[in-house]
Amino acid sequence: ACSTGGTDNNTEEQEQSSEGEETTETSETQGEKVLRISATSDIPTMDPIMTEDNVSTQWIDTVYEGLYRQAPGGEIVSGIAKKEETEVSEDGLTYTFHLREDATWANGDPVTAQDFVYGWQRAANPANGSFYGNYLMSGKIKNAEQIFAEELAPEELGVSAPDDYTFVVELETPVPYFDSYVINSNFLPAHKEFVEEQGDNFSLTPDSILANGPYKMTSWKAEEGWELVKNETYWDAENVALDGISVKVLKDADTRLSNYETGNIDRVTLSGSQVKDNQTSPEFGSLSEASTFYMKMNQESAEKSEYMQNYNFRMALAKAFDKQAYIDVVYGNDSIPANYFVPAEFVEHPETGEDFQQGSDLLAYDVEAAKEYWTKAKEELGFEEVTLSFLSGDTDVAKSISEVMKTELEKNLEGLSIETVNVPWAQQLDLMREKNYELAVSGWIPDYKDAVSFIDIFVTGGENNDVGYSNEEYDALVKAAKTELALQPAERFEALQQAEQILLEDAAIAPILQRKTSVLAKNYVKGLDQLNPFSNNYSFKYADIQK
Amino acid sequence: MAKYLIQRIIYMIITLLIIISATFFLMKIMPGSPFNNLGGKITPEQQAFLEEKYGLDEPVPVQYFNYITGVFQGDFGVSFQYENRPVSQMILDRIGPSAELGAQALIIGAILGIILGMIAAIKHNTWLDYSSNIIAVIGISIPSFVFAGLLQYYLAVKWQIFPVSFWESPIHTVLPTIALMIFPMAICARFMRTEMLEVLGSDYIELARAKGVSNNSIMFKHALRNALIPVITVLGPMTVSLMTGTLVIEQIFAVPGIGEQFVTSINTNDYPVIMGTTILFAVLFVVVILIVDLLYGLIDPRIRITGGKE
Amino acid sequence: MKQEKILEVKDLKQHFDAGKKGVIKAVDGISFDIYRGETFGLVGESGCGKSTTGRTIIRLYNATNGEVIFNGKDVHSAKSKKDLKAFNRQMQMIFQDPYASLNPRMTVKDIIAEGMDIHGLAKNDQEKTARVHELLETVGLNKQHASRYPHEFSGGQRQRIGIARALAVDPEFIIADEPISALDVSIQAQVVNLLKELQQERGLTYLFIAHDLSMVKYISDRIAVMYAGRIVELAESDELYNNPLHSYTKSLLSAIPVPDPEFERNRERVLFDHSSYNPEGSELREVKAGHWVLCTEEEMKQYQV
Amino acid sequence: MDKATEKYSKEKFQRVHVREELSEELTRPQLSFWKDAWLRLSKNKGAIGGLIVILLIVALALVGPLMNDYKMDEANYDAAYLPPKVPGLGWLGLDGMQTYEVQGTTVDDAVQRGITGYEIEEQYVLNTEVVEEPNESNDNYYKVAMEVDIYAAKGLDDTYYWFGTDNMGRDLWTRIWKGTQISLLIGVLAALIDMVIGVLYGGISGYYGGRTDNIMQRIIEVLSGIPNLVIVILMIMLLDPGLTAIIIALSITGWIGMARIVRGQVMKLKGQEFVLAARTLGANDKRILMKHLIPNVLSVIIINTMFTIPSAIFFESFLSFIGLGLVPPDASLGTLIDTAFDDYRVYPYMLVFPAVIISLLMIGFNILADGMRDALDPKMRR
Amino acid sequence: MDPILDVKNLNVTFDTYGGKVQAVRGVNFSLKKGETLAIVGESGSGKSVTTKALMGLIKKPAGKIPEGEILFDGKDLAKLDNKQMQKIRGKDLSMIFQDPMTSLNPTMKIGKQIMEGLILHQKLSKQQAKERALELLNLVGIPYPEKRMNQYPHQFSGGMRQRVVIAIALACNPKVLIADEPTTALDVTIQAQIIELMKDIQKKMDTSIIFITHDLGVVANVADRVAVMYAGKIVEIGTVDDVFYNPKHPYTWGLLGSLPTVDSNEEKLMAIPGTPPDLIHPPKGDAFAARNEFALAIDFEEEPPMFKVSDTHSAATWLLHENAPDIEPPATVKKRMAGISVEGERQS
Ligand SMILES: Nc1ncnc2c1ncn2[C@@H]1O[C@H](COP(=O)(O)OP(=O)(O)OP(=O)(O)O)[C@@H](O)[C@H]1O
Ligand SMILES: Nc1ncnc2c1ncn2[C@@H]1O[C@H](COP(=O)(O)OP(=O)(O)OP(=O)(O)O)[C@@H](O)[C@H]1O
Ligand SMILES: [Mg+2]
Ligand SMILES: [Mg+2]
Repeated sequence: ACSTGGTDNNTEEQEQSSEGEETTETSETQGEKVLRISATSDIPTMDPIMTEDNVSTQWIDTVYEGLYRQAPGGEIVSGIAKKEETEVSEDGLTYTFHLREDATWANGDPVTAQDFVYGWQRAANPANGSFYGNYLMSGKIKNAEQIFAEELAPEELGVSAPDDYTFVVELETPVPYFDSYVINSNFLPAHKEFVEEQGDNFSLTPDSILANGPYKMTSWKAEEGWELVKNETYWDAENVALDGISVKVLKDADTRLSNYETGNIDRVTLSGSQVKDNQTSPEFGSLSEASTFYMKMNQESAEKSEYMQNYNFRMALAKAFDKQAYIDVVYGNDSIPANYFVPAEFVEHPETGEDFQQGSDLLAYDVEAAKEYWTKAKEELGFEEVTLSFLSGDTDVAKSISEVMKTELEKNLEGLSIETVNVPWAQQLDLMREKNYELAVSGWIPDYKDAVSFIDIFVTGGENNDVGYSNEEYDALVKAAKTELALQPAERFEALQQAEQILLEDAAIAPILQRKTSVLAKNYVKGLDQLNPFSNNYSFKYADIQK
Repeated sequence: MAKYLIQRIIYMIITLLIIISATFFLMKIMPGSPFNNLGGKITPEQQAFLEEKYGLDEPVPVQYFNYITGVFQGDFGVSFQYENRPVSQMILDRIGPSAELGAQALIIGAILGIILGMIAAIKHNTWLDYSSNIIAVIGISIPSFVFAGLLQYYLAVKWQIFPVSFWESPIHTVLPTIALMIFPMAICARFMRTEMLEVLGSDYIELARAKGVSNNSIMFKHALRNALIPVITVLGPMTVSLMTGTLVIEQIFAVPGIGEQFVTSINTNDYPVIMGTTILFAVLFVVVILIVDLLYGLIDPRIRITGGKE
Repeated sequence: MKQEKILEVKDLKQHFDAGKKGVIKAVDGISFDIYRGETFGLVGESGCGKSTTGRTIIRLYNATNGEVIFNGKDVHSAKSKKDLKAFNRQMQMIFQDPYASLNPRMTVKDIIAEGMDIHGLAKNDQEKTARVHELLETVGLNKQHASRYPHEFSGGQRQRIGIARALAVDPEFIIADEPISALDVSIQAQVVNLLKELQQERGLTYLFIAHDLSMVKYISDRIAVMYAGRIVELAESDELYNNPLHSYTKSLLSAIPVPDPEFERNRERVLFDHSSYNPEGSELREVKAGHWVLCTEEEMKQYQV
Repeated sequence: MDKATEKYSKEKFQRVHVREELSEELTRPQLSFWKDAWLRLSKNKGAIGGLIVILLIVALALVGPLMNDYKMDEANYDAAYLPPKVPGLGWLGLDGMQTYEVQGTTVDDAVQRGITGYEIEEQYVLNTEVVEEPNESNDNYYKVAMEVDIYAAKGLDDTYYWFGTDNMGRDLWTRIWKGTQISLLIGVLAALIDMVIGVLYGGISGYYGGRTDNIMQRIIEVLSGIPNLVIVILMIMLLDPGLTAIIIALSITGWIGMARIVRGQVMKLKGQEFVLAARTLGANDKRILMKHLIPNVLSVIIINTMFTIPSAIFFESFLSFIGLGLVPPDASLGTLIDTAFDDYRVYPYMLVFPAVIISLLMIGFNILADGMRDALDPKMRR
Repeated sequence: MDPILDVKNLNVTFDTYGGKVQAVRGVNFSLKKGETLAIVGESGSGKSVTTKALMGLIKKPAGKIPEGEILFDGKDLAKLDNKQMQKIRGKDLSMIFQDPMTSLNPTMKIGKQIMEGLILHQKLSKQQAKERALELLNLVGIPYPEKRMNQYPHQFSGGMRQRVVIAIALACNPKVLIADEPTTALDVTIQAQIIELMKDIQKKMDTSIIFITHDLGVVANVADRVAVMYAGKIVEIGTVDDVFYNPKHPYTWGLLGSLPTVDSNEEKLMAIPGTPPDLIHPPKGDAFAARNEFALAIDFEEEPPMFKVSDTHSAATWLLHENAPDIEPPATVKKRMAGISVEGERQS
């Protein structure tokens, strides 16, 4: 899951999905190490190829293991495949993975390369309707695009198993971030016999899930919660510290906190207003995310495109609101005001190890400058007053976003009135996709660990480019990064940095912040003090309880 | 009687058909695609794929026909949101806690409300009347989320008398029941008070007094049953809304009930679930109305089940 | 009789559909004539169909069957609005319950003037007010009362307001449906006197419905006795009183309490066996001149003996 | 007895003529229905109390926002989360002092955490008090309540926010009274629409009866069979969100109760003799409905409306809870309570004021309505 | 014979929005064993309130008995509290209300409503109470009592309901039966039946009856003595013959005169003009003065005391004072006074 639309419904759920709690009965009586956490919603699906959301991704990662997995903080480590033995062809188009031989499914069967072939083919089979499979594979894995277009059979997918423990992937184009790319649930192996035996019931109940990862699901009550226990047949079971994880679905933020306070759960994610109350607690923690939020100024809106296409107009808007105030009101925590797009501490220069994000104050909050731009824009466009609509969701967070933005922009830009439009999430997505809005706030969470996951959005005509931004130079840089520079990491990296610079100079978007997640955790909870930058938020394999 | 029942049931079915149709077509004109929760990454082909999968590619009348025939066979389709879960199963799974909670709250609330209302009526225009009235009004004036939140904070977090949330044992049901009970209690108290005052002023109560019947017998043997008749009218529809769950309370106390699911389905445009739940509500509604009418006949001998009251 | 018929009722039937209980034959084929200027009394026990008869005549209900010929025109076939309006002016009604028959939210003036408003009988407000005052005086009330509301009046006063309302459109024929039953004894006389006076002054014709036979006898020229939707006996009042023929009439007369202790000490009630009543084959036959009884051919002979 | 009467002189036993009009005179002063009802109402202490409360709140809602210089949407982030402070009312607790509860391994640690966490200088901490010693259930931390002169700490010594400020530093006094305005407006408008639709619908249905009534009742049945939430959400989706949508949503099914009541009353009334009298006079349906029936249902209508207003206000606050309410920065009492509820543990004042006002309003309206029912009830008249 | 019930200077007031209603203003009468006292008077004259006061059914706190005694069995009922009254009500004193349609509990079976008092006062077992109830239903002439016991009031006709109400009132063989307009809502024929029934039962049980009615015809039939009430006072009281054949109070004249006699066809009836006085502000002097065609000057100043006409007959009117002019009753009344023979012949 990687985009968060106008508001942050998605991301909100993502973090909160992984709060922990232990049920008193199991943990204390037997002295077992059971992590008790909460989730904000039920798991929509446990079928790896059907995941579209963070909750599913999180728990599928906990139950299954693919080629590689994420260690806390996002480091990619060996999974079923031994990472250090992976061979990449010269042209970067063929990957050969060597699988460990001691990995088994929970039923005792070994995990083989054929399982990967089957799993990947399953994801690519259009009859199975995997959205992410299509999104991730098309144009990258050989023949995937044609398979999705039903021009080729799924068996034609560019994956093969020369022997039981060798798995070969052929690509159409080099994918420099392939390591983090294969973390995705769609690239998990699948036990063909089991899957076929379960048929339509596959993954609907704990019994119809066959684990090969650190934990096994033992119970799953719709909308109530689920329980996992350590998978003793997991190849690396000795390094799994917890005996189990118990998750309760708690949709109300106060109820989550109350459960934490009464000791029913061990860890809780805080909502904005709860941060204020708990920031002084010794149990308080703040985790950085690799997600940025920004205001979109739709340059192809039906009525106001003329205004939005004006550079000064956009600059004025981008610099006219107090980012710190926004954070204080909306999140109440120490999220970082951002003048950039690609998050800090997300990717490093392949050679120098320098962070991608060098910072920029081009679009920093500056009322005086904003006013100047505004005056220029007024002259150029010849208006005195203008009304812009501001699209947002209907949740509390979304409402406070529109409230702050309206207040700030109206206060600092004379003659501007903001008309807030608060609609349900689904409708909001529709409106944005149809570019039927003027202003909105969006966030982006990457799909894999590479700056292109961000930069790619705003290429001309890009699928997710819903602000109507277009810049040839920018397009060229992104194209280069994807093609000719694919095998030159340093140059590619710098090209992307350059592209971001252009984006900011053009004020294509108005960055707001890089978000943090605030949590309360009992001090005995270990291994959950970092968020993964993409895919599953937490790697429960490495979590521990040390009382 | 039988004829009356048959006629009523026919009416019920017509009403239901209209409700089902209305909901069905309303869903069709709802803005926002149900498949949009995916973060905007859905392509037209995928959209088409999904539409085919859920039978949305057919002309609306065909969809309508399929849906109606499905409904009569107990098939409400599958959820858009939760992969492959049949709506009927989802509803069945979650109606239990809602019904249990609703029934508890309704019974306790109604009994307390009736008692409160009776006290108010007996002590008409005294401080007891005023205070029971104010309790009732406060009961309806404090938003239930505030009330539930305060209950949870003080009784569960601060004083730790009751569990914070979840639906596991009888003790877990205490707080949500209290929170949910307030509204029916308040309504019953208010209705009961008015009705009781009316009944107490009637001739037959005067006659009972003239017989030398004690105040208590007058209250419970003579007045209560008569005053109860109108109260049942309000309790009927309230039963439906209580049994079908209130999202606020279910959410705050983490009760895995139907009301909470309904809101989730609305937020995610999960039309099959919305429709299934709506139909469930509607069925419950007409059935409860029928039961209320039959109950009338039981409580009020003047209303023969053949007749119906003006 | 030489007098002119103002109203002819011919085989009038009024059946109500009472759902599951089937059809209530509230009025089941009655015929009578009323002559201009007379008072025609209609008595009978509660529920026998007296009010229904009155209301059907004035077209509050559409008759199930039969004709009501008023001033030579069939009331129930009149279709045009104009005809109906004209009819509404000529025939009026006074009601039983002095509390229910006046709209509590209207002033006395508005109540009385309503007919004038509907029929446009007053050119302006002044004229209307004057006319209302005049009517109030006619019924023994005064100007000050015009601006008051009904609840401020006693039953007798209210009933007089009701009469004034009926008079406002200058009717020829008034149906008085138990106009005194709900009044105090001491006040009944006020209303009866007023009705009599008005009849003399204006030549009104009354259909006077009541169950109190003594008052009916006092006010009526002819009386019809109703039982179960039918007229069982019809005669001039003295004749009916002194020479009742039908056993129901006898029973009714014998049950009426008379304000005379001596008489009451000696009263003998005649019982009427309701189960024996069977109108099948019976019709209203003239036993004597002007004295009609519901009977079969045979019974008639007995009566005539 | 005879002796006692002897003292009366003969003249007193003259016959006097009693004028007839005199006996018809009405001794009681003229009272219209409404005057009479008002008299009754005014004798009902509770109802008058309710009325006064409502009037007071209405008055404050109108003038309250003008009583200081703050605007309802004027943000001042430096003044966020200030507790109420009224000059001269410090003894009432409206002294601008904020109490924070902080935890730490030692008392000093706790205070230090508070000072850094809330970004205050130490000198403004007036008082600290240990409220909980370390124990099992609180993970062995001290819990310390520290009282802070937050106005001074933020350098706002001479500033007064009577009801405090919210998370954006907006004056709550102004916002709450503005919100009250909007809530009242919602209540009144909803009640009005409700009254119009409900009264007409019920009136027509009850008056014509028969088939018309049957069909109209079925429609009501269907409408009330569809969950309110579905209808409301649909409306909000079809219309632009905000006040209009809320009001329309409120009126979609809100009038059903009114329609039912009016129908019942009209059915009862239409057989009354005064209606028959009007018909014999030749009055048409419209006249009967408008002049005879509806005026007589008026008291029931008013009473029902009195109950509709608070329930509309209440319903709006429910809508804001499920996220369908007003668009910020507009606020109603409901949205204010909703936002305040997120913070009530640290900033209870944000919740208390709107909650008290909404409760007072509800109690006021309900008690007044009860009083009106007594005052307008024809049964209580005779 | 000693009176079984003695009412002395009874006053009843009600606090209302408009002020204090003086519903009963000093009523005195006594009731002997086995006799029937009829109370007549126009609506609002205080008949019902008087009897309710006897039953202890004046609703507090609005209603009060500021003055007066109700002596029954050596006790002053006006001083008893509700608990003590409960023991007397239904047992020694019982009451029949005007409207049979509304005075039975619609949701309780007839049998139960009759048995309730029996179980309460006579401590009968359920079975005994049931037998007694059947007996009572038989007594009041309800056919198939077994079946009827288990029915609800709505399944009874008006006359039958009134019989049930009577059965309830008679259940415990009360010493005094108060009947507040028991037949007003009924048809003449049924009314006659009910009256006959009551007289019958009175004969069997030697009950004393207070019978309230507007209907002078009924009074003539049932009463041994008659009290005429006006504006909260008894203005004339005497045997039935006293009041009908020798009325002394102008209000009684008015009442009698307003009824048509059999040969009064041509004349105007004698109406009492005007409306009854407002009991919140009762007029000074004689309350009837304003409507009295024979009013004397003193009537507007001074309340008349009770003048004794005979041992059994007294009336409260200044016309009986020795200084009063000799005023003849109006012609219609005189005719009625003399008209016994005329009426008697009528039906032959
Ligand atoms: N609108 C109606 N619908 C159904 N039944 C009716 C209707 N009006 C009258 N009835 C029935 O018709 C019968 C005759 O009624 P009606 O009112 O004419 O009697 P009545 O002689 O006037 O009696 P009362 O003396 O009580 O006024 C009764 O059984 C009554 O229940
Ligand atoms: N509960 C009450 N509150 C106030 N006033 C009352 C109450 N009960 C009776 N009254 C008044 O007392 C007066 C006497 O009433 P009462 O019922 O005794 O009259 P009544 O003679 O029985 O008349 P009716 O023949 O109509 O029954 C009336 O003016 C009445 O308004
Ligand atoms: Mg009638
Ligand atoms: Mg009475």
